[in-house]
Amino acid sequence: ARSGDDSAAAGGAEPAKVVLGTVGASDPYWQVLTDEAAEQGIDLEVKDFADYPQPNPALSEGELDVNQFQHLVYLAEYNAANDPDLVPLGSTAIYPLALYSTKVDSVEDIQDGDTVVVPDDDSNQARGLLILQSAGLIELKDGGTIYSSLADIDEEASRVEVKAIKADLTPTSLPDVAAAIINNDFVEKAGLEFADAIATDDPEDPNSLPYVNVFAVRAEDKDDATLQKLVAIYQDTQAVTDGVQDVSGGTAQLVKISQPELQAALDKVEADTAAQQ
Amino acid sequence: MTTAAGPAATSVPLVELRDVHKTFPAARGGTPVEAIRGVDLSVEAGEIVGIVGYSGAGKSTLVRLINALESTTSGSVRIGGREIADLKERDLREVRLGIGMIFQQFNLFRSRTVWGNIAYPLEVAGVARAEQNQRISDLLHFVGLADKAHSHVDELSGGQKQRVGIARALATEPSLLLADESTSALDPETTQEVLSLLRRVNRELGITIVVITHEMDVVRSLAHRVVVMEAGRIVEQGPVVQVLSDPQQPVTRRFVSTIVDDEPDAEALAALHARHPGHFVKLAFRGDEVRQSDVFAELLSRDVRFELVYGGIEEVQGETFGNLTLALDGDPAAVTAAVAAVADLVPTTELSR
Amino acid sequence: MTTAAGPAATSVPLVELRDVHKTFPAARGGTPVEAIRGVDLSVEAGEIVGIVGYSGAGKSTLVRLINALESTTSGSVRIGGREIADLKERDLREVRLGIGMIFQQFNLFRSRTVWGNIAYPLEVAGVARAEQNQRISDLLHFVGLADKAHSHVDELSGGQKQRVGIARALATEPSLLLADESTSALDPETTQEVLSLLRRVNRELGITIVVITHEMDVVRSLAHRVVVMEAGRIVEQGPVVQVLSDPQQPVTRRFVSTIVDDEPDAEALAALHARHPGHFVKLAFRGDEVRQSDVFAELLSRDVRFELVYGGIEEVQGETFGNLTLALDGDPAAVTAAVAAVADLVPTTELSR
Amino acid sequence: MNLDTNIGELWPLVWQGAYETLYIVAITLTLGGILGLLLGLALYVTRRGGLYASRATNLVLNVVVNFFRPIPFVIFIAAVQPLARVVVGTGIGNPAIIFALTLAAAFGISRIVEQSLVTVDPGVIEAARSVGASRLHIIRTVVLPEALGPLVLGYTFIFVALVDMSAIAGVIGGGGLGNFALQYGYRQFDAVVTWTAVVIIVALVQVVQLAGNVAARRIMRR
Amino acid sequence: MNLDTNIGELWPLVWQGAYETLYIVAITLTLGGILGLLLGLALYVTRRGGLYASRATNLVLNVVVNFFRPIPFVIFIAAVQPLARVVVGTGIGNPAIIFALTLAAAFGISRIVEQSLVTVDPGVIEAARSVGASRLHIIRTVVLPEALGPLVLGYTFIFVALVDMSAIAGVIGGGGLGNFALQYGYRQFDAVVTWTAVVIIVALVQVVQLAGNVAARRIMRR
Ligand SMILES: Nc1ncnc2c1ncn2[C@@H]1O[C@H](COP(=O)(O)OP(=O)(O)OP(=O)(O)O)[C@@H](O)[C@H]1O
Ligand SMILES: Nc1ncnc2c1ncn2[C@@H]1O[C@H](COP(=O)(O)OP(=O)(O)OP(=O)(O)O)[C@@H](O)[C@H]1O
Ligand SMILES: [Mg+2]
Ligand SMILES: [Mg+2]
Repeated sequence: ARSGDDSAAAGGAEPAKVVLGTVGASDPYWQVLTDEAAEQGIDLEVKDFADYPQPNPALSEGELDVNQFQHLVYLAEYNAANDPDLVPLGSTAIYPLALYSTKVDSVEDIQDGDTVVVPDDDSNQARGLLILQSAGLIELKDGGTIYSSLADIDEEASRVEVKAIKADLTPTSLPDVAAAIINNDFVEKAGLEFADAIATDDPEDPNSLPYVNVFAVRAEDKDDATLQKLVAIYQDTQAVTDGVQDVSGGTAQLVKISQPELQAALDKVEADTAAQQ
Repeated sequence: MTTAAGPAATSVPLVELRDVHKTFPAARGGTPVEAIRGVDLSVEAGEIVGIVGYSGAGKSTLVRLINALESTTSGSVRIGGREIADLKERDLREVRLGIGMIFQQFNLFRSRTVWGNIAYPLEVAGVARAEQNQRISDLLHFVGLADKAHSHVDELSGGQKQRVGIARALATEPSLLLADESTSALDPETTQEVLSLLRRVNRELGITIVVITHEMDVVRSLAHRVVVMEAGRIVEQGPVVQVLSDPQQPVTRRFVSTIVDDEPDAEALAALHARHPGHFVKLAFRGDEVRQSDVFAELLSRDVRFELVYGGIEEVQGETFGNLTLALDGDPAAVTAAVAAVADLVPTTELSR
Repeated sequence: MTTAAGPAATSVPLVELRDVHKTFPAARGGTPVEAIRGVDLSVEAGEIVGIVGYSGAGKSTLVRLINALESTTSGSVRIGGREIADLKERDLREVRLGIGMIFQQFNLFRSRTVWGNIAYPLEVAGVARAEQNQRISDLLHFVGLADKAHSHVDELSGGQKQRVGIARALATEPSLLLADESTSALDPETTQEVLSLLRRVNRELGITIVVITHEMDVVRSLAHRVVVMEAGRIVEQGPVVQVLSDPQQPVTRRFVSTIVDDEPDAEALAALHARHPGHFVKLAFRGDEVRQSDVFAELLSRDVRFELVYGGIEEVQGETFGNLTLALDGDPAAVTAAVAAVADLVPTTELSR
Repeated sequence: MNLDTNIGELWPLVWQGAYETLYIVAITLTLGGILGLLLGLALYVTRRGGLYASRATNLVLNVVVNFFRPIPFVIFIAAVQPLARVVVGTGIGNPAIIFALTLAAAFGISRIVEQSLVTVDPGVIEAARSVGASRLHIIRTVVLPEALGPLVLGYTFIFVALVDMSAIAGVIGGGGLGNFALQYGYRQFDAVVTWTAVVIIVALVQVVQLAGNVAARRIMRR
Repeated sequence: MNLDTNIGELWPLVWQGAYETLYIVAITLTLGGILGLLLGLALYVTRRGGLYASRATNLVLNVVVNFFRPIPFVIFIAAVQPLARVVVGTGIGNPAIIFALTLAAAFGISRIVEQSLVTVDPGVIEAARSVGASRLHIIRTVVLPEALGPLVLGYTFIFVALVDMSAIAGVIGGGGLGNFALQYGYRQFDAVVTWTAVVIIVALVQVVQLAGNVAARRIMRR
C-alpha cells in the first residue's frame, strides 16, 4: 500500500504523499512536476538514484510508491530476476538511441579494428549493439535480441571492437574511440548535437515499443487513484512535457499507452526473457 | 596461622623460586637463549636482597619472573606461598598490586606528564584523589622533580626519568619492591637520597626489596643479603658481611674488590712498586678484633717503616672492614720477622713483586 | 700555521664553546627551560675531559651541542676552529663524521641486529666491506657480544645494549668521542675493560674524549681534566688531581667524597663514635711528602693508641692520595699533644663528636 | 567545454549537500569510529604476545575483516540493505547510506587502529601490568593514549576517505555534496557546478586535516 | 530471491576478471606505492622538527594531498582522462583506470606512509645524524626500516582498498573481478554470480592480508 493511502486521493484537505524514485532528478522538469502536483493536492517527493539497479528494489520494498526511469525491457529483466510484482502504470516517452562520433562523419569511415563503446547497463547495451549491427559494424550471434550482450558478438564477423562503459562516461570517451552510443539525455550536455548522430534506431518502429519508458508501481497499486492522477499530470501538463522534450533536445517521442497495453507488452517481453534464461 | 614460636619459624618466604628455568625461544636462524638455568631463591618478608652479576647474567629476567611479567619455562615461583604460574590474569593483578617495580629502561608513559606517571599506580589501586595528590606531591619533592611535575617524559634528562620511575614504583607503598638498576643514572647525591629512602621504607614500613645493581656500594649500604648470578645461575649468596668479607667465587671477588679495595691488581702493583721501595703485605682487618695500632706498633718496634699504599677502611652494615696494603721498608731480616709477627695478629698476605 | 714555539702555543682547541646558552621553549602552560646558561669550554685535541654534575645539570645537552644534534640559543660552538652554528647540514655531516657519540639512552636501531648497528657508521663512512667485517668482529669480541652478533636489539639486556652503543661509537675510530654515561649499565668488569679501551685509544690514536659520568671513579681513572656543571653552568674545572685534592664548590666536594672518602658524614661519625672511644682526627696525605709511619710512630711514641676508622689511600693519576680518619685513644693530655705534633707533619682536622 | 552553468539556481542545493555530507560523515565517523576502534582493539589484543593473545580469535577476526573490506561498495550497500531495513527502517536514502558507510568504515578503521596500536612500546604496557592494572584498564589508560598521535592521523585519514565514499550515497537515493557534484555537475556536464562542489568538499577536508595534523603534533610533541 | 544464474557460462570471464584485478592492483600498488611513498616521505620530513623541516613546503604538500583525496572517484577519473590520454595514450580501459587509480592511491598512500613514519623514535634518527649520515641516507637506512612494520600493514591496507576501488574500473571500460561482479551479477540481479565473484575477491584478499600480517610481525618481532 502507498505511504499516503489513507488520505483522500484528490481534492482532500490533506495532500496525498507520494514518493517517486528516478535516476537523474536533477533534470528541471521534475521540479515542474512537483510544483504542478502540489497544486493538485499531491505532495510529491522525488528521490534521486545514481544507479539503475536500486529504484526497483526500493519500490518492491515499499520505500517508493512509484518510479520512473526505465523502459519495459529493463522492468521485465528485473521482474524476471525477482518476484514479478512490479507493473507499468503509464508511459512517458520513447527515447531514440544513437551512435555519435567526433572523428568520423559516417559509419563507413570507421576503420576496421577501431573501438566503439556502448553503455554498460544491460538494456541500453543490447539496444546499442542492435544499432551497431544495423549499421553493419558488428554481427551478433543468433541475429541479436534485446538481451544481447558483449559476449554475443561474433568477433570474427565484426568490423570493430566493442567496450562497455558507464553510460555517463561514454561522451567523455569519444576522444579515445571511433564512436560511442550515447544516451539521449547526455548528448547536448556533452556538447554534441543530435544532428551529429551517425546511426540511430527508430522510435516509430513498432519494434521499439519495449523501449517505451514507464511509470512502474507495485501490482497492488495499479488502480491507485493518486498515482494514476500523477501519471496524468505528467502526461498532460504542457510545462512538464516541454521540459522532457527540452532535456531530450526534441528527440523524445512522447507517447500515451494505456495500462493494459503496457502490461501486455511487458508480459511478452517477460516471457521472452524467461525463455532466454 | 602463626604459632607461638614466632613468625620466623613457620612463615613462608615472601618470594620463593624453586628450580626455575627461563629459555627465550630462538629467533629465526638463532639458538634459544637460556637466560635462567635452575634458580632457587627465597626472599623473606622485610629483607633487602641485592642481586649482582655481570651484564647478561639474567638478573633482569629473574625479577621479571617474580611479578610474572615473564612466564617461567619450568620451575615454581611462589609469592606469599601462592604459586603464580597457575594464576589467571585476574589473580595475578592482585599479586602485582602489592609489588612495585623500577624498570631498567624506565618504561615511562610518554602520553602522561611526570605527575601522571606517578599517579598511574595510585589510580589503579583506587586511592582517593586527595590522597593521590598528597602522595604524588610528596614523592615529587622527594625525588627533586617538583618543578617538572607537568613536564612530559621526553623533556626530561636521563636521571630525571629514572627518578620518575622510582617515584612511580614507590607511589602505592607496595610490600615488595623490585628495583632494576634503580640508581644507575643518578648522581651520587640523589643515589644516596634514594638509598636512604629505600632503607627507611624497609625499616619503617617493612617493605621487602629486591635490588639489582652493578654498584657494590649500593649492596653494601642497602642490602641485608646478596645474591650473585652468573650465566643464569646463582653462584653465591649470603649475608652481605659474609660475602663481602669472604667471597668464594671469582665473580664475587671481582665485585667485592670494587668497594673493598681488596688488593692492587698487577698493573697497579707494578706502579706502586715503582714509587715505593720495599716489601708489600696486605693486612685484612675484620670487625674490632685487632687494633691497628698494635700492628703498627709491632712494625715500628722492629724498626720497619711503612707506608699505606693501597686500601682503606669500610663500614659494612656497621662493621669495620678493611684491607690495607703496606709497603714495608727496612732491614730485610727485620721485615721478615715483622711480617711473621704481624701475621699472628691479623690475616696477612705477602704480595710478590 | 704552527710556529717553532710548538703546537700547544698556537693550536686551536678541538672543541671551543663561548658563552653558549640553550633554552628549550616552554611547553604549553609551562616555562622555558634554560638548560645551558653561558658555558665557556675548551677541549684540546688528545685530551680526556670528564663532565660531572647532578642530574639535570645540563651535561647531556652540552655534549649534544658539540655535535650539533641540538642548536644553540646563543653563543658560539667551534669544532677544530670551525663555527658549526653557521654550517649547512652537508658541512655538518663532515664534522660529525669525525665525532662518535655514545648515547645515554643508547638509541640503537631496532630494525638492525647487533652487527648491523655497529656496521652503520662504517657504511656511512664508506669503509670497504672486508674491513667493516674485520672491525665489527673485533669490536664484538671486545665488548663481549660475539655470540649476540645476530640478535636483535630487543633481545638484549640493558648492559648488552649499552655495549652495542659503545661499539657503534668506536667503530669508525672518530677523532672525538662523546660518551654520555657510557658505563652506567655495565658491571665493574666490563666497565674496567671499556675504560681501559678508552684510555688506549686516547693514548695510541690520540682520540679526544669527552665523557659524562656520575661515577667519579671513571673520572679518576680516565680523565685528564674534570668539568663540574651545576644548573646549566660550569662551576669548576681543572686537572683531575687538582680538583680532586682541592675541590672548591660544594657540588664538587660531594662528588669527590664518593671516591676519596673525605671524612665520615654526621651519621657515620655518630656510628663510629658509638663503637670507638676517643678523639677523631682526619689526616690528609698528599703525594709522597709524608711517610705515614712517621705519623704513626709519633702517635705511638706518645702512647696514644689509634684505630683507622674511616678512609683509605687512593691513586689519582699516579699520585698517592688519601684521607685517613683515626680514633685516638689515650691520656687526654697525651692525645692533645699528639694531635699537635701530627699536625706539624700532615694537614690535620679534628672531627668534633 | 561548455560553460553554461546552472550554479546560480543551485546554491540552496549546494548548502543542503554540504550539510548532508557533514551530517553523514559525522555520524558515520562517530559510529563507525567506535565500532572500528573496538574491532581494531580486538585485532590488536589477540595478536601473538598481546594482552588477550589468542591465535584462533585473531584468525577469525582477520578473516571477517578481510571478508567485508574488499566487497565492491555498491554490492556491499545492496547486500546490507535488508539489514538496514531492520535497523534503520529503510533501505534507501541517508539513513541507509549512513548504515552502510558505518559498517564499511568500521572494517577499514579497524585496520588503521590496529596499525597504530602495534607501534606502542611493549615496555609501557609491562609497566602498567606491573602495577596490577587490569587488561581493560591498560587498554583504556595506556594503549590508546600512547597511540593517540597516530590514531588521530588515522581517523583524519578515514574522515577524508568517508567524505570521498559518501559521494556514492546517490546510488540508493542519499544526498550530500559529493552526490550533488555527480548529479548536478558531472552528469549534467556542468563543470562549474562540479568544481564548485568539489572545491567546497576540499575546503572542508583541508580544515579537518590541518586540525588533525595539529592535534597529532601536539599529542606526540614531535 | 530468484536463483536462476548464468554462472555456468561465465567462468571464463571470472578467471579473466581475477587476472585483470591482480594485474590492475599490482601495477597500481607498485606505481602508486612508490609515488605515495615519496609524497608521504615529503610530508614527513617537512614536518616541524623533521629532517627537512619547512613549514611552507609542508603546508603546500598538505593542501595538495587534501585537494585530491576527497574528490569523488568518478569525477576524479573523468578529470584525469585528458592527462591519461597524454600519459598512457587512452582515456578508457585498463590503462586509464590504472592511471587514475595510481594517482588516487598515491595520495591515499602518502597519508598512510606519513602516519607510519611519525612513530619512528627520534632518538635513532639522532644516532644516525651523529655518525654523519646524509639526510637522504637516513631516510633510506633508518627511517624506512624502523617504520617497516607499520608500513607493511599500511600497504596491506591500501592493497585491500585498491581491490575494492578497482571494481569501479567498469565506468571507463576497464575490467577486473569487481567490475565483473557488478556487471554480470549485481546489475543482472544474479546473486550467484555476484557472490561467486565476491568470494574470489575475498579469498585473494585473505591471502595477501595474512601474508602482510605475518611479514609485519616478523619485522617488528611483536
Ligand atoms: N626477549 C629476549 N629474547 C631473547 N633473549 C633475551 C631476551 N631478553 C633477555 N635475553 C637474554 O637473556 C640474557 C639475560 O638477560 P637479562 O636482561 O636478564 O640480563 P641482566 O643480568 O639483567 O643484564 P644487564 O646487567 O646487562 O641488564 C641475556 O643474554 C639476554 O641477551
Ligand atoms: N627537549 C627538552 N625539552 C625541555 N626540557 C629539556 C629537554 N631536554 C632536556 N631538558 C631539560 O634540560 C635540563 C638539562 O637536561 P640534561 O639532559 O642536559 O641533563 P643531564 O645533566 O644530562 O642530566 P642526567 O644526569 O640526569 O642525564 C633538565 O632540566 C631537563 O629537564
Ligand atoms: Mg638487566
Ligand atoms: Mg644526561
